[in-house]
This record gives sequence, structure tokens and C-alpha cells, in this order.
Amino acid sequence: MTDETPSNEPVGARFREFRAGLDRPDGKRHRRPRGRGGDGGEQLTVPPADFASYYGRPVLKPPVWKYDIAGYLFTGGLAAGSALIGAGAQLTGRPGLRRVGRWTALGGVAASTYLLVHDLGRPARFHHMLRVAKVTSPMSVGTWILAAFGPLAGVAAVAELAPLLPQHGVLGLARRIAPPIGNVAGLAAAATAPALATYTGVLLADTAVPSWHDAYPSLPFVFAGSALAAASGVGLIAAPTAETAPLRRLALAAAAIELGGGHRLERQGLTSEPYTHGRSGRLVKAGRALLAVGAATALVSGRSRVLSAISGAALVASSIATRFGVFEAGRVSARDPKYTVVPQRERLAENRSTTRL
Amino acid sequence: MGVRSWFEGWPVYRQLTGTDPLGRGAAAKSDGSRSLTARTDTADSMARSVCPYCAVGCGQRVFVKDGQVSQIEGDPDSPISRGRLCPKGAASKSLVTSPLRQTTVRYRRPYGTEWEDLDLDTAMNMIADRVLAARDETWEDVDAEGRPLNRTLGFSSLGGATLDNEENYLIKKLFTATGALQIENQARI
Amino acid sequence: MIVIQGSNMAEAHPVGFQWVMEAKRRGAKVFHVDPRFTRTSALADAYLPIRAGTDIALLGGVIRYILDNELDFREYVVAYTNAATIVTEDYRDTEDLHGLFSGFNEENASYDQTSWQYNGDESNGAKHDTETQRETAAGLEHESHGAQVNGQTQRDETLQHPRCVYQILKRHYARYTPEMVERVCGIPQDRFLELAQAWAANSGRERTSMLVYSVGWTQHSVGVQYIRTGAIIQLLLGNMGRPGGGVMALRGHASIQGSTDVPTLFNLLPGYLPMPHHADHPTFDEWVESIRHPGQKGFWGNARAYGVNLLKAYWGDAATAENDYCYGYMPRMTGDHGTYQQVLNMIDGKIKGYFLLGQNPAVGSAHGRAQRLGMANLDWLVVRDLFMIESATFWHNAPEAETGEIVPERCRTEVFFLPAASHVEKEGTFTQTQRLLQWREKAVEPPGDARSELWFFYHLGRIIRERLAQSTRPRDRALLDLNWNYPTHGPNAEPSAEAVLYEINGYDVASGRPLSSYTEMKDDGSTAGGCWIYTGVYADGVNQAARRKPGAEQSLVALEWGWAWPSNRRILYNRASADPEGRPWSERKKYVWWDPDKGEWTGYDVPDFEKNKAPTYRPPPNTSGVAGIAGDDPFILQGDGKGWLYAPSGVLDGPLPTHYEPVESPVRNPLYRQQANPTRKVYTHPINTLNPSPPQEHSDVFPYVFTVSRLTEHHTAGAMSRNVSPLAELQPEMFVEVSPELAALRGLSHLGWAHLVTSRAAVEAKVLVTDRVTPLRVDGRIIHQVWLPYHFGFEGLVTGDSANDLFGITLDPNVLIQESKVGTCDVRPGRRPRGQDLLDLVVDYRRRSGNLVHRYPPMVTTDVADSSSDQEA
Amino acid sequence: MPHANALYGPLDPAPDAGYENPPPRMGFFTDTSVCIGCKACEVACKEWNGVPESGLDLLGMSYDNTGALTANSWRHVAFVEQPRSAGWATPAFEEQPDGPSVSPLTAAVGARTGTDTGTDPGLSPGSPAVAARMSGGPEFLGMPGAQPPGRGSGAEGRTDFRWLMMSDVCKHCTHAACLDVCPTGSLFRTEFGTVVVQEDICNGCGYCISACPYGVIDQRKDDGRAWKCTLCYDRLGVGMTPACAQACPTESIQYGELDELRERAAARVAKLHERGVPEARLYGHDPNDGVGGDGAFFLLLDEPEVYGLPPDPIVTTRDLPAMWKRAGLAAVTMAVATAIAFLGRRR
Repeated sequence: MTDETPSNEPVGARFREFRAGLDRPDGKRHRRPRGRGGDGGEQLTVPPADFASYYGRPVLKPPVWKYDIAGYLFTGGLAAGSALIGAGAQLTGRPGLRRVGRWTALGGVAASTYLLVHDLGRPARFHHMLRVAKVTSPMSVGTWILAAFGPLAGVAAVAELAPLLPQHGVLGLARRIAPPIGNVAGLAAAATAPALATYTGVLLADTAVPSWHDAYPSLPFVFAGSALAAASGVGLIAAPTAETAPLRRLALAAAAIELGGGHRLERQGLTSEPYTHGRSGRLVKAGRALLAVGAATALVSGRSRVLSAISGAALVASSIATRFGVFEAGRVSARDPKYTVVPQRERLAENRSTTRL
Repeated sequence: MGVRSWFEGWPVYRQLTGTDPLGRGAAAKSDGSRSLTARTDTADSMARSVCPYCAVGCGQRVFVKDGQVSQIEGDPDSPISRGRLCPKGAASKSLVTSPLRQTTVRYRRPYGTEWEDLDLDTAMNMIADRVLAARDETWEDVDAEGRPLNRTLGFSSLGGATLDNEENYLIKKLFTATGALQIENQARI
Repeated sequence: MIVIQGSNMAEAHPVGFQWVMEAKRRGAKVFHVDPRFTRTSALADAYLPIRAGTDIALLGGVIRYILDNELDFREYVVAYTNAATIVTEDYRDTEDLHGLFSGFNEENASYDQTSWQYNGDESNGAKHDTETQRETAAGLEHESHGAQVNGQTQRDETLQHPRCVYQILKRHYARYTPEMVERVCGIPQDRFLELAQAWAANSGRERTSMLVYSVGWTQHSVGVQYIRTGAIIQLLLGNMGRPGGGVMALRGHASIQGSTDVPTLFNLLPGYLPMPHHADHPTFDEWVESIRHPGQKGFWGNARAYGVNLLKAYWGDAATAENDYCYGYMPRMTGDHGTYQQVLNMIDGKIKGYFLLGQNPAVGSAHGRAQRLGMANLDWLVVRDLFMIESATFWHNAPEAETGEIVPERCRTEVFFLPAASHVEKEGTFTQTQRLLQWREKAVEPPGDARSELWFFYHLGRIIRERLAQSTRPRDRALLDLNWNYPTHGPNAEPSAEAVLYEINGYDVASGRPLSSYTEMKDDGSTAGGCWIYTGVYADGVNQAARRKPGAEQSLVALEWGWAWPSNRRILYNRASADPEGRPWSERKKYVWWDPDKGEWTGYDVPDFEKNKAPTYRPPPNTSGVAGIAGDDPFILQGDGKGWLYAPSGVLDGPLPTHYEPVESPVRNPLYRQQANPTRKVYTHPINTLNPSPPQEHSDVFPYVFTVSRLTEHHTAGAMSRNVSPLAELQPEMFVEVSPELAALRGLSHLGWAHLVTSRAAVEAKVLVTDRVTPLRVDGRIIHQVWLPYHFGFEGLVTGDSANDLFGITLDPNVLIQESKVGTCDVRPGRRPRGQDLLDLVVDYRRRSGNLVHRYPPMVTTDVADSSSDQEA
Repeated sequence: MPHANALYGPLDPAPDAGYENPPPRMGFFTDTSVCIGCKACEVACKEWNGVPESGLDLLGMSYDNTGALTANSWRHVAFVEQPRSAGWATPAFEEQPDGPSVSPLTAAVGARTGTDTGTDPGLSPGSPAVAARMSGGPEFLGMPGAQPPGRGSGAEGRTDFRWLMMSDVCKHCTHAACLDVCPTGSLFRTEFGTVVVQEDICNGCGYCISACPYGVIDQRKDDGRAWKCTLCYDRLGVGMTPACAQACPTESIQYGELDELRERAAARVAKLHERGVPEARLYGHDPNDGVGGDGAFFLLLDEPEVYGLPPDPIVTTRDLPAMWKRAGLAAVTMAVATAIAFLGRRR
């Protein structure tokens, strides 16, 4: 420690290095952020946009929802689709498919409830959701839909246990009246199911998260399609192949709805970027591909158990990928100030030019 | 609480029957919000004080509830500060209620490696012993020419400038009577 | 206009700054001069970056600009200042002596002031032993009462006499040209002219300008002269004693003004009475006469009364005219007993015990290592504080514990930590920066063992007196006779602060009636009062400091809020707000004036003048004391009643402020051959190593200038902010601000580490590279400055190295305040070494700077002629 | 019946939220042109509201070590160093031997720093490339001033300099998305027109956090609930001034009736324009803007995004009817598709 003459390198070299480090796309020259904070490396692959910000930090708070909510998007959709399938099977006399539909609906809604409560900061206060009924809050609307759907789906599924009951006595009476009650409940659940499947599109869209909000025309269709795909997929895997013909048609319809309704995701300007780039983009693309594969396989699967199962698995996987992809895209868009600032700047410029006219 | 009043307290019921169908305000207001009030309003007492940080001398109001300081904020009556405070002044409640404040006497014996506890009275007597001993050991009656000195240079003191005038007065008075000269203050620094 | 220099008002006094903003809103221009761009600069209308330690050169330039262009407020200057007074024939200026004044004695590095005197007053100069004055910080005649001059002086009111102060001033500052300001301070000429022009243009009859400073001025080896320079400008422009004018000292602690008024300082007694000196004040009469200065004008003429009252307050019935009011009990100074001398004596083992009362010298005083090593060499130490501060834990947590210089098992110091009561847990008065006393009500009882200082000292005194009760030794009489009877109350037997305030105020001994003014003080022992300037704070038996009539219900002067000394006057010397005839200078700037009908002074404030003394009053020849003050002498505590442009005595380093370089400077003084203040107080002690400066060799080892100051978010040594979570998080780490240019030069990166090295210590800090710091072009060179906050230490929620460790100890000769606003250093990237390596690093720097054997900078450098200094040479 | 402008457009929010004869709408006007960056607002808020510590790390974002509004910082003072003219002042470093500005570079470093604010998502990291543009000054081009002392003066670079400071806070929007999406009614509109989280109700669903177009509301980690400025609802109730506004030394934060504040703000902007500060502009004052005007609005000296504010936020619920329509359509499509699938030819 005795030699403190500055090193022999040319004057300013250290500073130039410091500067060069900044310009490096990986920014690795700099100390890692302490404590929390992601790597943020992904944004840097996109050329820097010409806009100002406060230290490059996001304007918005990225959603605090954990993957619970992405999972819920899937399970809720699955439950809704399955309830519809159960009802369809009930009305068209497909008991095996009905059973699968009802049980999946119950399983889905149970998982959904768990995931939703688990995601709360104060899970013990989940019942505060029932304090108010607000049409302005998709989550409130969803809560009431779930509150209706869940018990109905539960009753419908439990009614399937009737054959296990003894034939006589009080339980025998239950064994006799359970099926009709289950049928009524199943139909009622199915009546609320489309709302359950599509309100989640509004749930995400009714935020300031740029990629979610801008996608509001598409998301309900994407989620409706995805719900049907997932439910069809489970049906194709689990139901007797003799009863799954409607599911093959339904898989095709699901693909049509999701791809048809969702194609605008990529065409909403800058905020489409997260749906096409990066991890979220890859997930969304994977969802699309799996959906196409699943639907096509379903079409040709006929009564093949194996093909049905493959098709079903692809459809379920598609739904999972799509949900997580959309979920992730929103988080990405909230983390980068450009998705907030640039579209708003463009809007302002547009307004200014129109007012000038 | 009966079922009926419970039901009427249910915000959904209030939404449906009241003036707030969207559940935005009146209907959504909770019991907690209804009973909310400023804690300065329910304080037991309020002392008029002065900020202990810089020398601007901003007025402070110190609110006390159950023997504890519950809030310190600017005194709007003060013509100096007009109720305003800087971050330090605004942090006065955290200062006086800080969990890091020491509230017991601590003692480190010579060559000790740990703090020890000590009774306040014992500490006072030990300090008095040491002051008197240092004074006696270093007492100077007269200088080389026989002029009076009447002093000790055996101990010294350095005070902060957040001491009150009355405190400074007693410090100077006692030390001067003790013959101690080396009394200094932040004002020198 | 408001000039803020040597102060970062918006950051250090934010709530006071509201009034600057208020003025700005009404159109006032704000100038800020500072080594770096601060939050004050951000709000100022103009910001001038300056090289730290060169303020006199800038202000001297302003003086020259005013005089050269005859922009002074001539009527004010002639009537109210000593501009017309004639000085002796023997006076020689720095112009003649390469930066020294006449009378310099190289032997003891101090001046014989005989030749500085007013013509005819030469004999006064010899009365002062200026070396003793420096040692006892008595240069300013105990900081308040005017130096001795005879009341009647020879004057030339045409200001043409070559030896009149006006002409001397003109000649003295002739070389402080805009070019020279640029060379010395690094301030471009047109920026300087912008300041000078605005200052002159915004002063006079209709307008006033205010000057604001803080410790950015005082903590220099020429600190007193900084303030004098500002005062000269304000006098020349007629800004003293007038609303919107003045020199505003922004003090930094809640009652630091009170700590000087009712001092806990070695050289002062309450009310700026001097602590007796063994040689100068062996008897009571000699002590009184040295304060009173027979022949001098003004209120110090009553010094005997002030002295008697103090002694009566101390020793009560025991103090009688026969025993000179127990004057004999007073301890006597023999020299410098100041805090830095104490610390060096601690290191040398001469001091046994130390009380720290809410003070943290391990972080807050210059040369932290010396402070800590001194404390580690005591027999006992009493620390009274709210928090466990660095000065209480040095024995195991100090940096010296890391280097092995302090080892707990070998450290003798016995430490008593006594928790203190906070400001809401006791009652009493603070005196704020405008001399205003404000009473604090007690809100709650202190927790646990926490007690007020009042409690501690009252009971310590009680115990000591009890121990000595049977003593017959003469030395114990002062304690036993002490008037120490204060009523106590409450569970902890807390003494009554109001009773102490009553004693400070003073009372009639027979009746106990509180005095209402110091003019009621008698010198016959019939009254007693602890601090004459505070008399009136308990007038009519009412605690005037506790008055709290809302500001909204009274005028802006707010005379009914608290109580200001003296006599509740809010602007000192406010007689100067009226013209010599007693009429306001202008309607806009009306403040205090003579009402001829009623025959009294009146106005918005309490007139700082005898109420019924007419403007036309002229004292008979050779009248001294209060009666000697003429009706147009506003400066009633000055020996000649005038504002002093020129100080014939009382300032040890010269009658006129002169630019000297800081003791540690990378630059040779461009103005004179004399490099630094020739009378500065130097401690030659092995621990007090100093960096070399020109004309010494090797000053390039420490090429950069560093300066330290406060942040809004922290308070001084940090105990009251680094232990408070909402403050600690706002500035959580020690950092150093550097310019991008220096960052490039030294390879520093933003938020990386750097360490600064001086011949005392190396401290590390995170780097903030910022445009707010700029290199300066000084005398053809680029000078880099860096800035650090001095709040950090090794205890608390947030910790860091202490900036004050970097400083050595060099003091202003007048007041013994250390130069801790500027020094030289090296700046290196990375963290500092630890343990023995740290010591090695510092030693190596010392070796390279040629200072291993403590070579001190020469006091006098006038014999060193070189091209870069002294334009005349 | 809900008001026609219940979701968008000018609205007096308190009557809309069911209050009959409410007091005047109260709010903040934060005039950043007089802010001295002292952070008294941050501290006074914490003291009154008992807000916990929000991290002890040096962020390197000028003097901003708070970083953002979070659940543990309800006031946040932003600091921006810019090599630009302050308008009213002479150029700070004119004729000094400076090189070009380092502001973009230091901002880039500051963008990556983090601290555990004790909240979620708290202070999110930023992007250095984007941060580098924040100063709005010239790009960094080299180091001409980087010469050793005494060797030449170098080219004069930056001369202008200004230091912007701005105390940010919850905007208390007329159309508050956080409030409208709250499924528990925890977030509610007070009679003063402000927006407040009721801590006895909030169950930490997090919806409000995604809904806020300003990135204000945030979740406290160990507690799970969402927190933000309440505009000191408890103080307002007894006629007191909010803690931050009361503390603010320079009246940068002004509290009062919103209508009156808007008038005051307009006058202040006019005055600044007169004094040669053309950049002065109001933000959030306009009842016709995307959120129906803010209850807490600002006077800024640069574009909003420089301070971390969105330039033209629109409340997400403006589009809610359209969203529900799309959802309904999708739901019907779904039901029909299922029906068709089952009613199709049996195989």
C-alpha cells in the first residue's frame, strides 16, 4: 500500500471504461442491484426508445399478483369450460363425459378458490370480498360469479356420488333426489360458466398495465377459447372416447375463438411487443402452436385413445402457456417505462395535431 | 348486534338502498373510518416546545397521550416558523421515542471489555468522588509569582449546543466554583 | 437582495429559508456563493462557484468595486462608521509589507497594535498583550464589548485625509481587482461583477441587502476576518441596523447562541464578561477596568455593575463589597485552555477526567483520531447523551481499535454513560440564532435513568457540597459559599429551571423583585443577576421567553413572541435605520425613528438606543460611558459609537481583512507573499501533522481541495439523525461528491468507492459523480474540489467514516475556532486499507510530503519571492 | 342513478360517491418551482401515519434515496440534475473549465440500484439506457476536461445547470381506478373527495396496484395490505392540514380547496412565464384530462416523465363498458360454440 502514484494508463481511461460499460447492452459492468430487483437485461435488447423517464424506472408498479393468478386464469377457465361440457353431456345423454365435466368443474373451481385466497396479502380476510358488489370492479364481479358458480358446480359434482349411497333410508332418499338436483345445479353452473371464463379478460384489461389494457377487445375471446380448449382437453383425456365427439368439435371452436379473437394482440402497437418478444412472447406463441396442434389432432383422433390423449394434453398445455404468457406480458409491459410513456406521448401528439386542425 | 342491524350494516345493502349504488364512498365506508379522528385531537395534553436541531428555533407542539409523546409537529402560532418544520424537526417524535435511546446508566470499568449496569445514585457518587479527587490532585493555588490561580486543570468538559441556558448557567457556575476552567462547548467548534 | 455565502441555507436552515423564498416571491434576488452547487444554489437567482477558503478575496473585490465607483451610501458612511477617523502615522498596510501589517513580531507571531490605533490613541495599543489574547481567545475583547478607543476621535468628514479610514480602505483593497478575484477564487470576472453590481444597486436609502453566512465562514484560520469583510460591505452600503439588511449569522444548534451568551466556554463568563486572567486580572478592580475601558463610550461603561451582579448571583450573601464580591474565588486562566488544547493534553496524559454533555467529539471535532486517542488516555469519562454515541464506545468500536491503536484490555478510561433527557422531557430556554429566547414546556417525564443536565449538575453540586461540608480548606470556600439553593420538584427532584432563569435575569437582593432591565443593575451589591444581557427576560415576574402570542396576531417584528436580548430588541443597532436627524432613511425602509413631539425614539421594534436621547444630543468633551454616546452614534457598544470599517484593535490578525490562503492550500497566495494567516494558532504536537502548502515543497502530494458540510437530512455528528430511522434512510451512506472531470482523472465511478487521504487519516466514501461540482481555473491552473458530509461515524442505524478525521488542528487566532471547512487531500479509487495497512498508507503520504518529522508550514513567507505571488514584488 | 360522467369526464366525486352536501373537495397543489428538496414532507408523513422504514441504501439518483412512492413512502421527493437553464438564473458554470455533463451517466448507474423497501413491488429497477436520457441534456461525448491540474483549461462544456426537485404523492384522481377496481370497498372516496385505503378492510388482493396509472399504490410485505397517502383523512376530519403540507417549509406543498388551488396554480404559472420560465406547466389540474383531474396536482418545470409521471394517463375504467361488452360477446360466443358442438351430428 505504499505506491499511490496513479496508474500509468492514460488520463480518463477509467472513466471511458466506465462509460463504455454503460453502453454495453448487458450493462454487466455495473454493480448488481442490491436487494430486490430483476436483471432487467431483457429490455436492453430492444433499442432504447427516444423518451425521457425518471432514472429509467417504471412509471407503473408492476402487478404484485404471483403466479397464483396466472394459474387461476387457467383453473377458472377450465372449471367454466368443464361446467359447460358437463351440462352439454347431461343434456345430450353422455354420462361419462358429464361426470368428467362436473368433477373437473369442481376441481377447477376449488383450485381457483385456493389460488385466489392464497394470493391475497391477508388471506384471512378473503370474505371481505363479499362486503360490496361493484360493477366497476371485475374482481368483485368475478367474486360474485365464483360465489354462484362454486356451490352449483359443487352440488352438481357431489350429485355424481349418488350411486355410492345406500338404496334405503334417509340416504336412500338422498340417492334418489340427488341426480335431479345435480342436473339443475349443473345447468345453473353452466349458465354462469361463460361469465366465469370471460370476466378474467376484463380483470386483466381493467388495469393500467399497458399490454393488458390495450388488449381489452381480445382478452375475453382469448380466455373464452382457452377455457374451452382446456376443458375439451381434459375431457378428451378423461372421458370415454365414445362420448367425446362434441369435444373434438369444441376444440376446433376453441381454437377458432382464441385465434380469431386474439389475433389483435399482436396488432395493438408498441404494447404488442411483450406478446411477441421475450419469454412472454414465446409462451404466447407456444400456446398458439399447441392449440393448433391440439385442435388438429382432435379432429383426426376419432376414437383413438392415444390421439385423444395427445390432443387433450396439447390443448391443456396450450391453455396453460397462453395464460402464463398473457400474464407475463402484462408484467413486462408495466416494468418498462417505454410502454407507458411512448403511447401516451403519441396520443398527446395526435391530440395536438387534431386540435390544430 | 341483531341480524337486522348486521344486514343493514352490510355495504351491499347500503349500496342497494342508499345514495351510493357503485359502492364508491358512503356505502363502502368502514366502522374504522367512521370512528377515525386525529390523535392530536384526543391527546391528554399539549406542550409548546422548540425544535432541538438547528438554531432557527421553530415552534413545536408536543402532544401527549397516556404519558407518551404521541405526536410532535410545527406550531402554526410561531412567527419564526409558521408551523413548518424541516425533515429533522419533523422527525422529533422519532427522536424522542427512538428505540435506540439509552434509558439506563451504563458503566465501562477500566480495561473492561463490556458495558455493565450501574445504579444512577451510585454513578452520581462515583462521579463526585472522581471530580473531587482529580481536583485535589491537580489543584493550583498560585502561579510562580504568587498571583492567585484557584483552579484545577485536572478535568474538562465539552458541552453540546442543545443545552438550555439554565443548564449552561448551572454548569458554568458549579465548575467555576469548583475551580475548573476547561469548560468548552460546541460554540467553540 | 440576499447574498448567501459560507452557508447552505436551504439545506441547513430550511425553515428559515422560507423567508428567503418569501423575499424572492416579492422580487428579491438571491445570490449564492459556494464551492459546490447545493439545494440553496438550485433556488438562487445566481450561483457563483468559489474555491474554498477565498471568500475574503471575493468580498474584498466587492469592497474595491464599491469604493472605486463611489457606490457607498455616503451619508450613512460618514455619520455612522469610522470612515472619517484618522489613523496613526505609523500604520503600514499589507500593501507595504507583502501581506503583513505594521507591528508584526516574528518571535511570537503576533502584532503590536500600537501603529493601528486612531491618531492620538497610540497608547491604547501597548495595553494589549496580543499573544495572551490569542491564547485566551480574548482578541475580540471577549467577543462583544468594543475594544478600547477613546470616545473622541480625530475625523475628516470629507474623507480626503490620506490617513483616514476611508482612504486606507481604498488603498488596502486596490489590488482586489476583478482579474485578481478570478485568479484567486476561480470566479469569472463578469460573474463577479454581476454580484458586485447587484449588491451596490440594491442598497441605499430605498433598498437594503442582507448577507447570510454560517460556519462556512467561521471555521477558517481567518474566520473572524471573513465576517469582518462582510460587515465592511454592509456598512459601506448602509445595510446595518436596518430592516432587510444586516449580517445574518445562521447558527447551527438549538441554543448555540445561548451557549455563548451564558457560556460554557473557558474564556468567558455570562454576558461576555471575561474569565479572569492570572496576570491581567489579579484583582477585582483590574478585572472591571479591563472591561470598562475608562474613557470609552457606551454601555460597557457600566461593567462594574455587570461584574458585581454576576458575583452576587454566584455567591449570594457571601459576596460583599468588603471581599470584592468573592472575586478571589474565581479560577484564573494562564493561557489556552480550549477544547483542542485539552485534547492534546489528554493525549499527553495531563487530564484525568472529561465530561461530554450532548457532544460527540469523536465525530464532530476536527482530527477525530486525536479526539479518540485523547479520550482513550483518560482516567474517567462521563458521557451524557440520548444515544450510545461514538464518543462513548470509542474504546471498542473506534477505527483505532481496528488498527490496534486502542485495545480495550489496555485502555484505562473508565466510562460512565448517563442517559439524558430530551428536549420534551425538561423545561428551559433555548436562544435561537436571532438572540431570541424561547421557553420550552415540559411534555413528559424522561424515561428510566434519563435526566436533564440541570438535574445532573444541581445534584452533582449538592453531593460535592455535602462531601465538603466539614472542610475548612480555603479552596473549598467557593463551593461551600455558593448560592446553590434551587427549589426541586417531581419524583426525580428536578430543580426548577424557572428559578434559574430568575437568577439569570437578576433581582433586587432585599425584596427579591426581578429586575426589568440591566440599567437597573447596581454596583453596590443591592442587586444580583447572572447574565446582564438577559436581564428583562423575567421582567415583572413574568417569564417573557414563554410568551406565545400568535404571529398572525401581531406585526412582522412579533415583539410578543419570546424575548430577545438585549431588552427585547429584534434588530441590533436599529438607531441606524433612521438618518442622523432621526428621520427614516425612506418610507419603504422605515423601522425606528425619533418622535420630536414626544421626545422619544419609537418605531416597530424596541429602539436600540436610549429612549429619550435626542438625535441632536452631543456629549460634552471627554464624556465617557453611556453619556458619551452622541445622538447620532448608533453603535452603542462600540467605544466610539461608530460602525467599524477599520478595527484599530480587537482583531488580532489585522485591522483590515486580508486574503490569506487556508493553511492547507494547493495554491501560492496570488495576492501577497504572505501565504497564510501569520497569527494563526498552531499546535505543534506529534499527532497534529499538517499537509505542506506552497511555498513549501511537496504540496502536490495532496493536490485536491476538500470541504465538508451538512446535509438537510442529518444533524452534526449524527447522533440525533443517524439513530432516527426516518432520517437515516434519507441519506443512508457516507459519500463524496466529485466532478466528472475529477472522476475521469482519478478513475472514480458513480457509486463506486473512493478514499481520501491527508497526513492525518484516510477515509472512504461512496462516490457521487455530479455536475454540481465543477473544477475551477485558479491562477492558470485547474483546481479540483470535492465535498463530503461530516455526519457519519461508526455507531447508529447508518454508519460510515468520519470526514472530520481528515482535518488537522489549526485555529483562528481570535476565537480559537478550527479551520475545518477546507483542507488538501489526495483522492484515490477503491476502499481504504484496513488495520496496519491504513496506518502505513498515511505514514507513506507523510513521508512523501516531507512531513515525517512534522515540518510545520512557516508562519511568515514574505521573504519568499516567487513569480506566482505578490503582484508588486 | 350513477352520474353520466361516473367513469370519465369532469365530475364532483364526493356527491357521486353518495355524500349529500359534502364539504368542498380538498387537495394538494405541489409547486415544484419552490421545492428545496428537504424531504420534510416524507418525514412528516411518516411521523403522522406511522409509516415504516423504506430501505437504507444509497441509490445514486442524485439526492433521492427513497426511489419511488411505495407503501412505505407516501411522499417521495424526486431529484433530477440537468445541464439545462433554470430559466430565472444566470448559467451556473459559465466560463468554468468544465467538460460535458455527466448527468446521463450517473442516471444510468442510478437506474440499476435497489433497496429493500419492505414493500411489493416497491422500487423496481430501471433501465440504464433509458435512464441516460432523463437529464434531457446533450449526450456525453468524451472527456475534454480531463486533464491533470495545471495543464490547459480544456473546452468549456456544460454551463447551464439546474436541479429539479419535486415532491410526488398520490394524485387522488377524480376517476380513481384503484378505488373502482377494489373488490372489498377498502378503497373509498371520502366526503372531501379524496381516495383512502381503509386498513380495517383491505385484504391485499393487489388489484389497485395494477390499476393505478401513476404507479402510486403499493403493498407492504410483512403486512400484506396496500398503502398510500390518505391525504391525512384523520386530520382533515378535525379541520387540520395534512402533515406534509403543514411541514413544507417553502409552501411548495399547498393544501386547500381544490377550486381555489387551481386558481392559485394558474396565477403562479402565469407569473413564472412572465419571469422567464416558459417550461413551467401544470400537471393534473385539468378536469377534462384522462382521470377527470387530480385532487393532488403539480406545477412542473419539465415534461412529466422526467419526474417519473405518465405524460397522459387515462383511467382504465373509462373503457370498462366496452370491456364488459366484449366479455359478454365472448361469453355468448362460448356458450353458442358449446351448444353447437353438442347439438352437432352424433358420431
